[in-house]
Amino acid sequence: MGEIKPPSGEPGAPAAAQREYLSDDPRDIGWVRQNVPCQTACPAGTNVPVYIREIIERQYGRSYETNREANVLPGVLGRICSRPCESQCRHGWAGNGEPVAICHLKRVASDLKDAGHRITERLYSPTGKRVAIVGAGPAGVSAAHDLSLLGHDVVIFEREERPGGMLRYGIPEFRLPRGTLDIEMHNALRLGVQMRTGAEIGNGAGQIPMSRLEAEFDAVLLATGCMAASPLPLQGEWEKRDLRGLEGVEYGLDFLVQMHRGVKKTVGRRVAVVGAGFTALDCARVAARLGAQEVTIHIRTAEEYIPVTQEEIFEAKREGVRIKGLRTPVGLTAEGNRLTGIEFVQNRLGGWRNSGRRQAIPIEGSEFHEPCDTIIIAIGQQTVNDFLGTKLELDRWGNVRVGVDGMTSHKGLFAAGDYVNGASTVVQAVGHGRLVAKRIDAWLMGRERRKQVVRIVPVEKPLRERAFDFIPRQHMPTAQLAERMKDGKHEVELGLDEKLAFEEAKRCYLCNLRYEIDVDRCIFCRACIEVAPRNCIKLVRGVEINEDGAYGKLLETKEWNQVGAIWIDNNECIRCGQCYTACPVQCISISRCELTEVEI
Amino acid sequence: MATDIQISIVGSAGDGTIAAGEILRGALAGMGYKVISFDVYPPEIRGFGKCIARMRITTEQAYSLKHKSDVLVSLDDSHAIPHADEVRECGAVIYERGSIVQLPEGGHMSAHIGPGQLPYPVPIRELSEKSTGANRSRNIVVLGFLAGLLKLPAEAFQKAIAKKFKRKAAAAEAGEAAFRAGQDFAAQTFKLDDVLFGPPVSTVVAGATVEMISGNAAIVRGALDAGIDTFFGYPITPATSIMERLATEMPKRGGRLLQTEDEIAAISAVVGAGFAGARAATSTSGPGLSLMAEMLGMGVIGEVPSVVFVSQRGGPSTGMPTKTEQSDLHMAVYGGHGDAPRIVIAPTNVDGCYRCGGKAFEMAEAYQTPVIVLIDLYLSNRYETVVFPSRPPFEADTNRKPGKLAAGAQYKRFALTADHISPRAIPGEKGNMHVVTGLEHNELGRPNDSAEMHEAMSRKRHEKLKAALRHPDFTHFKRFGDEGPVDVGVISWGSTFGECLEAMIKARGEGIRCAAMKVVMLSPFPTHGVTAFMTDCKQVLVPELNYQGQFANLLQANVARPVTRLNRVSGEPMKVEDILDEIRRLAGRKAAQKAA
Amino acid sequence: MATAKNVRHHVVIGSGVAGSQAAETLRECEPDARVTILTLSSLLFYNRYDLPKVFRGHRDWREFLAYPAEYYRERRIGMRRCSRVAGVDAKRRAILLDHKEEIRFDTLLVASGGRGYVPEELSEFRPLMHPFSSYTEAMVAANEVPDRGHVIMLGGDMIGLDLARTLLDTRHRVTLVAGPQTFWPHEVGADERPGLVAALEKMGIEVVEGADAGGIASIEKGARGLSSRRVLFKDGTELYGDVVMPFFGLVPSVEFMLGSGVDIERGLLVNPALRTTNEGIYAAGDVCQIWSDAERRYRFYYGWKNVRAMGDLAARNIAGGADPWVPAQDETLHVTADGNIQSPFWEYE
Amino acid sequence: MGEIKPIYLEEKLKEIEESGRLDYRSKTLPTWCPGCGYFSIVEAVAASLCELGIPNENAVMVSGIGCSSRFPFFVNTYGMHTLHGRALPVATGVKTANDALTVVAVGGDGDGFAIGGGHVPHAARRNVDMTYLLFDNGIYGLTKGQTSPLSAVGFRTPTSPYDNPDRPLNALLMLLSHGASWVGQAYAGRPDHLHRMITQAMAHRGFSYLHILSPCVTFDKTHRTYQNLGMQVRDLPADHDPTDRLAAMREAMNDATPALGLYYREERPTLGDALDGLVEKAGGELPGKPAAKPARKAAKR
Repeated sequence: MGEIKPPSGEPGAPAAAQREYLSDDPRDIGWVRQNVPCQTACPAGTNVPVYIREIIERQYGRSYETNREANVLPGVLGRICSRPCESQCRHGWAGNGEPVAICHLKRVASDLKDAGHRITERLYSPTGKRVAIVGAGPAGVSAAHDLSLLGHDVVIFEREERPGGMLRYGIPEFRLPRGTLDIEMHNALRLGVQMRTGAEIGNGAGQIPMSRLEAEFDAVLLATGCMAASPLPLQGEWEKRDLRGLEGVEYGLDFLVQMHRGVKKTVGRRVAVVGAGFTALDCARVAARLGAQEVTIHIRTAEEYIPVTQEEIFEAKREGVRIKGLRTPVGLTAEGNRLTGIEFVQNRLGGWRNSGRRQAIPIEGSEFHEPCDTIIIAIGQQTVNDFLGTKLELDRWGNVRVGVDGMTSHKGLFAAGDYVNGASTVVQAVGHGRLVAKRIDAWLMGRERRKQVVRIVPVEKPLRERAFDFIPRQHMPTAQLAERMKDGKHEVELGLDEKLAFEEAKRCYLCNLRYEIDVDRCIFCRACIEVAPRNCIKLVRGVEINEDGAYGKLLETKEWNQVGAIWIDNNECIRCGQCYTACPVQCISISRCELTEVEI
Repeated sequence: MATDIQISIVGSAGDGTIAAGEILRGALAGMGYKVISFDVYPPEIRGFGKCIARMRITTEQAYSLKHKSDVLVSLDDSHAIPHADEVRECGAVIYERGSIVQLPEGGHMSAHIGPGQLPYPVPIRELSEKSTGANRSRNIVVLGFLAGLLKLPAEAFQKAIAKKFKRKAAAAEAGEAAFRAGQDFAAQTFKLDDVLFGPPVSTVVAGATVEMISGNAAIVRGALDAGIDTFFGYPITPATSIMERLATEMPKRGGRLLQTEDEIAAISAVVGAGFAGARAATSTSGPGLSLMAEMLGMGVIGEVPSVVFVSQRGGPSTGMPTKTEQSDLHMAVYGGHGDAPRIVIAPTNVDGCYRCGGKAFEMAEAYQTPVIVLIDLYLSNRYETVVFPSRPPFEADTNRKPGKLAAGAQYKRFALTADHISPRAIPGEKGNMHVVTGLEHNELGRPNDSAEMHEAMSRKRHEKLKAALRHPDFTHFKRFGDEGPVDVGVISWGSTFGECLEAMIKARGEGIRCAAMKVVMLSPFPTHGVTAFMTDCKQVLVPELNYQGQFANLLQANVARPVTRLNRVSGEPMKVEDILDEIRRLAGRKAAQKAA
Repeated sequence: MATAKNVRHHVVIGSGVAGSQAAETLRECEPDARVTILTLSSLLFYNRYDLPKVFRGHRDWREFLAYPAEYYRERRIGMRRCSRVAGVDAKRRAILLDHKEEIRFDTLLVASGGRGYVPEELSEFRPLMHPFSSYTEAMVAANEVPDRGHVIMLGGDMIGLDLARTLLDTRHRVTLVAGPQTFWPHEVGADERPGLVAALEKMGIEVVEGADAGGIASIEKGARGLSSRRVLFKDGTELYGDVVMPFFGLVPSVEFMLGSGVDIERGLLVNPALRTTNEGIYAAGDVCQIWSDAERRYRFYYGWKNVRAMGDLAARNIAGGADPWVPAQDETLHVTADGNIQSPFWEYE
Repeated sequence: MGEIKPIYLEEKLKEIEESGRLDYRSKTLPTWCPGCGYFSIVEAVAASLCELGIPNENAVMVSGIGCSSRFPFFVNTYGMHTLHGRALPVATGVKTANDALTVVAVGGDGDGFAIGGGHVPHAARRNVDMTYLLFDNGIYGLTKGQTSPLSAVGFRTPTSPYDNPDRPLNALLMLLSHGASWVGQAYAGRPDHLHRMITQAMAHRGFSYLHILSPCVTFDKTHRTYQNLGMQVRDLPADHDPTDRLAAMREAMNDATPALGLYYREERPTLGDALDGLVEKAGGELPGKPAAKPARKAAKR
């Protein structure tokens, strides 16, 4: 590593005339990790600044392909992603304003790409290895796609009639139109992946036993997700009672799945949703569409701590959904077989759980009752393991335990997505699917075939203007309330049009641009500091180095005889380019640094 | 409603503080207000020094700045914070809302605004960057905000901005945009303070013009109106702008200006040009005056009209180039070797700068001598609104007395006459050829070091100047305040007199019998008038900006009376409060003595 | 005076009734301590309950100030106006102001109050409404309403109804679009409501039941020649007025406390002694939810007397006390014998 | 496009710290305008002093008045900030009093060729063993931008509002004819070359004159900008013979495209040598002199 290489000819690689430098130095990898917070935060490792830059250049197709390199479902995730990137976005850091609408822009790439857009794939020669994947949800499909590109024969076994998993059966259409889902599923799988729907794995009649898969395939990947709704833990007389028989009780996930299988669902006048995730919110909004007069989400902690985006909460509230906090249901009230209300206990907030969620501690003697006609229980989902013929090691949450190589305790049997991680997000499933596909490939081939490096490409000039920093975050246009309620399927978010998208894309700081001062040529004149819009260029005497070999804090000084260098603090830098223009001796250079993979 | 508003803009060098002040006072004067302003700036061009543009806007011309400002604008909190308490109750403090660096507690202006003052946080930097793409126009943003907040018409500012950036189209455009950004922001800001502008009152008499002008500019205008022909100079703070303005104006009138290699060369050329009949001048500050001392002696002994404008700064040596001081009086009046009498006049306000700037040429020619016009940095850089008469009050050609001789008699350049002034011929005049030398000489100008001749010539050179004490249309000294006997008389000179006047008026308001006198002509000294005034005063107070009490020394050399000295060398103008305290003390001491 | 090093620094966020009272009490309890108030306002403390006066011709801000500047100087209460708190670090006991200045404290009292709530479905019409919670907003609204103008009041909490009394008194027309927040913070039972609404009508308020009209569909600018605002209901009916003023009760202003380590539900959660879940950090006024042993839940207490008493109690507890909160006023809404509404929330000095 | 390999900060800092050149900087941050070319000169002087191994206490910086004359405050050596134009006579005094000192006179073009112009020929012809660094920005910066004797014809300033009618003097030609024993030219925008030239000038025994072209970023936005200077400057021809004074003069004549490099160098007795010679001639005894500049001799080898 470390030599200047000719272009590799990979998709998205620079034009032939450009030079690039590939580095596996931990300081450079650390630089990208620290400096491109969106990409670091993305479980799939999406190269966000590059795809946004391509939107500015109005190369929507290319932007879509940049997305597809990390995630085969850009149109889907552009709508329903939980956006871990946005909470990390530099534009949202203290004093910088609001984060860039990364997710909405992803959707832009998908929405605005050419009608005859041609997708690009990097194909490896066939290996002759066969892989079976159980479950055509986001993790399974992502893994299938990557494995088939790597030259393996892949067969997916899916219980439902159509692929998509939670995407198709768990997420309402007003958030994810099925047309988009169908196209992207098809694109992901059409490179020779065999899709066997309606094929359930198990030991029952008409089911395919695990042992057969293990015998016929070189590797098996379990990606069945968490498709069992968690039961509501109640107390007293309700502790042991099976709620399923009670009229007015629904389990959120089942409620949604049944609806998407085509079962007609109804709710009462007053609907209480118990739970705090996307599913709870989806159920509440579906209930509002089904004609409920009062929809209330009851949460154990407080709005601040629930893992849903603010936009989603706001839209739900606009649709009339209310959220009430600090309460845990402890029992129900019923007249005969008919639900009439819920007994709650008042909570106080407790400590933090390892998952980063807040604990709620019930207060003794604070029980109270609220009447309702329907309760939708959406407090979580669990994995189902009973189809396994073999006994796999589980962790203490009941999820299957896997090693760093992605393999379960059973040789040749891998697992990915929610099935491993418990109920999480789609993007996590996609990211994990990819990761495990790589592990499976390494196991099948007996070695790692690709590794991560930093590609450094010189950039001629700053690509941004200071004026871009003052553009406010563009709001997602949404459908009128009346429209939304007409049929429950009308998509709420309408997508950014080209003009809004351009404005929004310009906001991106392009964090992958690395501004560097050539200390040998610097004359220490501070012209750059003078024009800097933030406290981003510093007089330094040293730099801390983190454990992983990446740079830590810059050690500043105001004493001239200590100033070893004038250095750009990339943590503060907003890539405005003012310093580059101001430097009288042109000692500031710009390069684009991005994580990429190369063949080993 | 009479207007009396003082605005201070405080920033760091490079923030455009002074430029903002210039535009603001230009705009206000353009609207018809009277302005007095004085800027403070550090010796470095950039770096981190403190700059203050401070101005008082009034309906009638004021002659000193107020103790408290009505509005404080901070372009740099680290410099402006110490000035927070100079804002009056219900006065406005305008400051940068955000910061790009982490601040310690108390590092932001908002921490220092008293409960009676009104805070106006403005995202100055952001507005500048938003409107112009760069942070350089922060000063103009602030002006826009001021205009919007105080409801001042934008046109006057736009005119002033255009004038400031003429020849720089891009800068003017950015200025416009930044101004608008500030103004728009003010429109969204709720105005709370009671800083109010009354309507301007026009006091212009027919034919006269009103201008807001600095002391240096007034000197230039006086020199131009008196018909200056040649100027030689060398840049030096704070006199440079005299030369700069003349450089623009003189060629327009056929005059010649040359930047010489140093002050020695400059005064030499002035003496040469004066010999050749031109109205010639130079401008400098203390260090330059020291260099010129020898050549000034040459001007005295050669009886060559020449004018030196001196703007004093903190000394000795390089001293404090951007701070004001009145410590070159000894040098101006006595400086140099030998008995070298010269005329020294020291105006006390900008209007006086105009008059002295012109009269100096008249006097130099009338009495054939170097004339020093002594001002200081405070007066040089102070802006006041001045009414200029329709016709310049200066004589074009004074008493050159050529060809006064009977035909056939030999021309005596240094003839001993009854009024001690000799007929002066200039090169080019037929038959009056003569030599001017730095050696002692006889009436013809030939070297002569006899005892009689040196005595006669010394007497001539001293006595002829006495006539200057009666020079027409010139205020040599002037008394203000109570007539007749007073308890305290304040006597002062130069720029400090404005503060003395205001203190005296305040003291009278407190019931103290009090008068003040300004002395403009320092050499020769108007002993008569000053003695008469001092006889009226039970106590005499002499405030001035030097350590030695140079004016008090001069006073006591001429009038044998004890005086109380009030000396300050802070580099800044004297505080009215300090003078007032001293007046009170002197008045009180007298009362206490009486009681005893 | 004690030296700067060893005195305690008490910081109060908010200069409303609670914050100002707390600062005064803190000064009394600890004559040597440093007391600093941080407030977003550019004015010294004024009584929000006095704001309806703007419709009686009182427009100068000086008339609204509760105390002159002298008061703060004499009591050595640091008054930092226009200071937005960006965040609080409970562990390090530091406050970061929006302009990046860091302030250390020994104790902190959060008394940031509440801001007017606007239901989410109406939030897109916010730019067309005239809120009335600060002097500035009051002035803007007062300048907008013409003589004998027509005010459309949405929600109708007790703050709004108080303003309505003044508006009617000054010969303006008031139409109330009633809803679940009418009479907030009083909790009014379905059986009491008709009587109370009738009392409103008797006062001269024209009452429209929002729910009967299917709720508000939109708020628009009036067409040319008509009043400047139009409220359109889902059933197609409409209302014209000069201003639309939202009075849907208050939501606590706690954004800056998110991530501070202090527990929040809707407001800051405090124990009966008004201490939050963190040592040294207290809350008082409309911003805090107090644990009620009697009701076994966290709840808000509103009203001028309550808020002032909370400020006082919090200050005394900060200074070493541990007294529990006792409400200072009752919470019942009455209709007097002559059919007028009487609310304890309208009683203030 | 330069090197695209990243710069690793801690390696660079280590290299700089180990070089020792930071020891030659004062604690105070220079107060020049951001972007000023003079920053480049401070860096180069510090690096040269370091490279030559001259102990801080053995160096004396002497300046007059002007932006550039603030220089002694920014290096960690002895210094004198004297009167306008008087740096050279003061420096001559310093050197005459103690030959062991490395004396560097610094100043601007106005300081050196206007008010102090009378001193230059004499310092040069006497071959005072010192280095004269002339910071030429063609303007009076400290008094806010008036013309200097090195300002171009047609340059507009507040004292030449109708264009500067005077032609600039040719400093290099002057120094060559005055008898300076080392004459060179550098440009602030080429810090590496500047550093090499300063090192050579300081190492020279005798009066070395280095003319440093630098822009004034605040008051000159039209003539001597980084952009213009960058385009004008060239290198001296590779075959230039620095012992040929006539050739040096020929190169100096071309002031439209100023050449950078060493114009002329000769070895001849210094003022100190001459004065010592007088003492010897008079039969006097030289006082116990400290060993003359051992470090510099080492550097020359």
